[in-house]
Amino acid sequence: MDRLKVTIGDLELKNPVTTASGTFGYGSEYADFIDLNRLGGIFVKGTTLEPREGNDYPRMAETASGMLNAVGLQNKGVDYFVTHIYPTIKHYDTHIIVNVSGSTVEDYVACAEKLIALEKIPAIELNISCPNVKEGGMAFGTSAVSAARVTKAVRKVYPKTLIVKLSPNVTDISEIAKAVEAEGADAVSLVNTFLGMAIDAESRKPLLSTITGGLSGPCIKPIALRMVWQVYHAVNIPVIGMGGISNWKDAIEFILAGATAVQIGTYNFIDPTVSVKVIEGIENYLDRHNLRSISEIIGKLET
Amino acid sequence: MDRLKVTIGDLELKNPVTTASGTFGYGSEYADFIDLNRLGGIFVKGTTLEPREGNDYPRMAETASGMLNAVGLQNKGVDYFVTHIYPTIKHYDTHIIVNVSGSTVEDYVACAEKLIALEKIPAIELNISCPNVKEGGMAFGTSAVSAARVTKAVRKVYPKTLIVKLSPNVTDISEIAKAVEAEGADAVSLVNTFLGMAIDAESRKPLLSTITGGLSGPCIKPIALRMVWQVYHAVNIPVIGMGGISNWKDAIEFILAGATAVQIGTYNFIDPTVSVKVIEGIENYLDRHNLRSISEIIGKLET
Amino acid sequence: MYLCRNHRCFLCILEHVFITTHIFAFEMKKMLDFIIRSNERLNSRNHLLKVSPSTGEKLPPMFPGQFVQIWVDDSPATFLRRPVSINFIDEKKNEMWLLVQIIGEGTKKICARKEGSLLNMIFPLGKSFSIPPDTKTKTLLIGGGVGTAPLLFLGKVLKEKEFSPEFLLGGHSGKDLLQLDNFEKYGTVYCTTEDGTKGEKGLVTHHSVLQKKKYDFIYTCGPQPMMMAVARYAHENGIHCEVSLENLMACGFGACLCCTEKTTKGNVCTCTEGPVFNIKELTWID
Amino acid sequence: MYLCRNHRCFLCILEHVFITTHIFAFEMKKMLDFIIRSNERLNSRNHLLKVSPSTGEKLPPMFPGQFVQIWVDDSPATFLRRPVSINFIDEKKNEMWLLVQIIGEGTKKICARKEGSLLNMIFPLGKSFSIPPDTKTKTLLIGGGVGTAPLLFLGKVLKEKEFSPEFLLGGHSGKDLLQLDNFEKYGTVYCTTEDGTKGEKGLVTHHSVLQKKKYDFIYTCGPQPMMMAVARYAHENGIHCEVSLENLMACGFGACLCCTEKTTKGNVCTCTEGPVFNIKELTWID
Ligand SMILES: Cc1cc2nc3c(=O)[nH]c(=O)nc-3n(C[C@H](O)[C@H](O)[C@H](O)COP(=O)(O)OP(=O)(O)OC[C@H]3O[C@@H](n4cnc5c(N)ncnc54)[C@H](O)[C@@H]3O)c2cc1C
Ligand SMILES: Cc1cc2nc3c(=O)[nH]c(=O)nc-3n(C[C@H](O)[C@H](O)[C@H](O)COP(=O)(O)OP(=O)(O)OC[C@H]3O[C@@H](n4cnc5c(N)ncnc54)[C@H](O)[C@@H]3O)c2cc1C
Ligand SMILES: Cc1cc2nc3c(=O)[nH]c(=O)nc-3n(C[C@H](O)[C@H](O)[C@H](O)COP(=O)(O)O)c2cc1C
Ligand SMILES: Cc1cc2nc3c(=O)[nH]c(=O)nc-3n(C[C@H](O)[C@H](O)[C@H](O)COP(=O)(O)O)c2cc1C
Ligand code: FES
Ligand code: FES
Repeated sequence: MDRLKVTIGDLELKNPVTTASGTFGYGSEYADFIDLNRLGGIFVKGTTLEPREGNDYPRMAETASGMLNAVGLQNKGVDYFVTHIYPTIKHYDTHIIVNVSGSTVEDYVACAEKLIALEKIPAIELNISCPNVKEGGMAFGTSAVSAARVTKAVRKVYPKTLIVKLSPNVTDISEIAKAVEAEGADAVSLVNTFLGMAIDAESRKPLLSTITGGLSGPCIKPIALRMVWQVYHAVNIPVIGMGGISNWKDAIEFILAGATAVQIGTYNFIDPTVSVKVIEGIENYLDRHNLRSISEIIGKLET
Repeated sequence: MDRLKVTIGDLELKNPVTTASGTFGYGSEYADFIDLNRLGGIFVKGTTLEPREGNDYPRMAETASGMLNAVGLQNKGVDYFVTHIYPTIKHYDTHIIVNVSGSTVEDYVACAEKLIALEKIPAIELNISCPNVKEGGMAFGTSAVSAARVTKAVRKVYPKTLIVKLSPNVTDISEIAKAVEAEGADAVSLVNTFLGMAIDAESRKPLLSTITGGLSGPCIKPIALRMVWQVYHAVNIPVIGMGGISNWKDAIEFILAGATAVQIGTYNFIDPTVSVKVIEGIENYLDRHNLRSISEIIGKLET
Repeated sequence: MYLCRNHRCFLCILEHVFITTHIFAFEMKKMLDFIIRSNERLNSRNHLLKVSPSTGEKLPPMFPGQFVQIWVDDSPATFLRRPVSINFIDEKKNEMWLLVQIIGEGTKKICARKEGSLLNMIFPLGKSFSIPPDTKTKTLLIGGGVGTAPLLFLGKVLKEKEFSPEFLLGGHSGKDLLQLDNFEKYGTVYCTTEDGTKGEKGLVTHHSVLQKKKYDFIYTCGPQPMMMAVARYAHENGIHCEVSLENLMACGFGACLCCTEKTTKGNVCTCTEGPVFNIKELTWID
Repeated sequence: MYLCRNHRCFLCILEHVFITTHIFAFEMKKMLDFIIRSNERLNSRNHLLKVSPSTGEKLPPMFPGQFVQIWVDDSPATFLRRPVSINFIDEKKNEMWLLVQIIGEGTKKICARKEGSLLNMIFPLGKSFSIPPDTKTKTLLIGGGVGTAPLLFLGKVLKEKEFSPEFLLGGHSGKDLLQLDNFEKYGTVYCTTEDGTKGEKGLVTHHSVLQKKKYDFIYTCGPQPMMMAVARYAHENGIHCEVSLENLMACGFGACLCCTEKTTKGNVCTCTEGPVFNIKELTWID
């Protein structure tokens, strides 16, 4: 099984298949469907310093091969996570990575600090790319300067593996990736959702309470794949790729484009067993292609 | 029929339904399927100063609810257009708008100048957003400065309606729209294709000869719609909306978001009669909603 | 005092019925292919599908108000699964019934499926209606349109548990009232139609039985305005009332947080905390 | 000198056959629903579909080498239409035959369609094989795998025009050789199989008939390496050779410029200038 092992910063994942923040709850939602311990890692729900009620209903609209969401980081806050949720999930034999969000740099820092002591949380993912909150969120991820600023501040206090999650809603994602790399990020993950919108022609109203929301699912895969490929060639830290992965082929494509690991998001809603199928598909691919290790093909797109 | 009439600069379209450049040839490709004279307008193929052979095969990859193309502006050049193609299409009872592309500002200007004299070409669309050419193209459309520069130069020589076609591969499309408005563009059209990529997992090779290509089709609609809505609120010139339109509902959504007219692109490949169906669907919508004119709902999203 | 809403809760089974907050012992959720045993067109917009696990395995315990998530894998226009209530469980035949109304592409495709074809479903999802502890409790099940779907199953269970449920079913016209024969097996059925073609003319909340009789428990499912009117009636008359919501869902099992409803406890997921809610938990009535 | 490739060209019809560049009088392209009259599984990967216009209208004139674009409207994985050659036209029954090999989602869905269901198609598309002016011209039709599809129709037309076409069909194994009975109606059939289970063992280009006989015209369709080998053989032996390409297509009617092939005239669209090309137009052989 070692041939699936990959390394992100100080973090060793037993395989490159993880699940994306906000689409996999705290893992337990999927425990009926799969053995969570088979996953390379679980990126849990977006967590903020203070509890958040999230946005008003409706928060979801189906689109062609995808969906828009406007959840808006509903969560009970980092303290609740530490005291109530962490104890119930810390026994998983997989890495749990907390996705951290905030409205100010101080929020990110304070939230990150509270997670340091949690033994079974080896890494955090800074979400500087949430399109569904009014302040902060995506605003940090759409400029190299502010992305660098929040990375720098968190890096100062957070000694474990620091992953920064990039927004695709930018002209040049490599530039942002380089900026967070320069400030000490151990890895970048991409992409978060694309800012999108849906309208009901009959009522002439937006379908989301927030008018715009985040687009995810297979529809975004071609753009996400391109961005992973660009970022892979721009930075020296590992890239975690995601955006529309729905089967092992997609995962291999991201890995060929340069992803050391992948996250599966929206497709878990359609097939809650998809993550395990992807792991099995990758194993099978290695067999068929006589590869000793997945690392042999990371970034090995033949151009 | 007047209730479908819309105005773009000096241009009066009999209805807001037009076809997108590069997806509708010179119109004649569709003459067997529909009465071209019913269209509000036809945006013909991307035209350049010099003939271009385009990119190598393969130029196309199917994606979830969309496709990537890497045609690369294959065309016989503006002179050939003027002497050979124009005479065969000038009798259409619809507006023909030429999509102009170039590698340098001078190219755009020279190409535009050659089109001024053509009586039945009342407008050009400056394509500053083609992701499939090495120099120029999208590079012009991803910075407000260069977008303004090319608009200004063409505006100086081109007296008829000047439409600038924006790239969606940017952080802030409103900023670009405002920049070209300031330089005298009569309208903006958006969006061009998104830069994307597709890989064949088995061969480990890109599916396009150019590695990356332009993503179009229903998959991009939610993002395109959001951009049209943003640009509508940022500028005072008309907005021509497109991106994934496949039926009348989509067209109404773009119009509610702020589009004065729409372009239908990729979906013509699937259903070559879609444009006429959209016109009929819009008429029917006006009837059902007791609207006297389409202009009553342009930008009238109820938020 | 009544049994907790998860009929499988071992604490309730041990009759610790006075414990109101306790760990529920849920049946595992599954993803499984079902085979369509029959697909009957009830009227122009509604189909009744009877399905059973293609593996032949026995259906797990399921409870009225719970739902399934159906994968519509033969349509380019449906990306997400479609939630549909469990209409009935036929234990003997090991069949689940689904009553589906054609609304858009997804339900159209589901209804077009032929006998013998497969339907991939995630189930059982959500919390069920609660069963009163005392079988003398007077229960009324009010349904509108396809909202009657979960009430048939609920009527059956109530009857089996020796309640005497009554039904009040509304529709636009007589032909919209579905499965009346089935409902009649479990209790008296009152009807209203807007055009007066069957039962009393008007809306369910105007039916005379609501003036004449006094109920202790009302369960309702149907269009939102109808449920709100029922909730108001129940509230005004101090009747325990449970409604089944149809919020838009992406996952159906608590992972996406898209299906939230504002409650007295804040935003909660309809798919895991509902779809059945006591109206007291909702913010419908101030 | 031979007839222009568009058999409907009025100039050719007027027998101005020496005019080589002139306006072709094309049959109109149409988008139409066809009804599947039958769907026969020929082997594990190939189906033969016989379809006719659901409107009952008469099929327009169509020519061998032309193709249709099929809308796969029941799959989330197929956005674009799928190009398929016209395998045969049965004028009497007003039926078109399509020989489809299961490759991916699109062809799988097409082959899964039941008798009586509809298939939306755009047709007829592309240019056909050319017919030599002299019926004494010795023609050989070389097909590999499902590439034999357009050759059956071509064989029929040649035979009707009083040629004596011969066929050389190759496959991996005997069961991959499709429609042999049909081919035999129109001329001698030679076979090769890689495993030797039928005809000569080996590849089509190694068949002994190519040594023994001399042909004037070779038409070929099949896997690219096979066609290239055939083209090389024809070129070396000075034989007129036409190949039918299967470039990836988005539209199929000249609008997208995605299906280009490099030719002596530069990049041209396979869907409008092909799919049939004279090998002299291609850049395959230097
Ligand atoms: C818990 C639950 C149980 C349900 N039980 C049943 C059942 O037993 N039988 C049944 O026929 N239906 C039931 N529904 C509703 C059913 O899920 C929807 O009708 C279906 O998802 C519509 O899908 P579609 O593709 O046909 O229509 P779409 O094309 O998705 O939608 C068509 C139109 O209907 C609107 N719409 C779709 N779904 C809903 C919804 N849930 N609420 C409000 N508007 C909506 C859309 O916004 C759109 O305007 C239930 C829903 C939920 C949440
Ligand atoms: C003019 C023309 C005529 C054709 N005639 C026939 C015919 O008569 N019968 C028949 O069975 N097929 C024919 N084909 C091929 C057929 O169109 C493809 O097999 C089909 O489009 C594959 O679709 P799919 O969804 O099943 O596979 P996909 O899922 O689209 O593809 C599966 C794999 O096959 C590859 N692939 C798909 N299409 C092609 C292609 N055209 N060339 C090379 N690789 C491809 C893809 O890249 C992918 O790797 C013809 C193609 C053309 C262009
Ligand atoms: C319902 C939903 C909620 C999400 N919440 C978060 C979140 O809290 N934090 C975050 O960084 N990303 C969040 N995302 C983004 C995903 O983690 C992922 O980046 C994105 O969906 C693209 O991957 P996919 O196409 O596989 O879903 C959310 C996505 C969805 C669909
Ligand atoms: C095959 C193809 C070729 C295109 N060529 C051009 C072009 O020459 N000039 C241009 O401005 N846009 C071109 N486009 C972009 C379209 O005009 C349109 O902006 C885009 O496809 C989005 O709309 P759609 O989703 O409706 O296709 C092309 C698109 C496709 C698919
Ligand atoms: S539908 Fe996903 S949480 Fe309820
Ligand atoms: S397939 Fe579109 S031009 Fe040939």
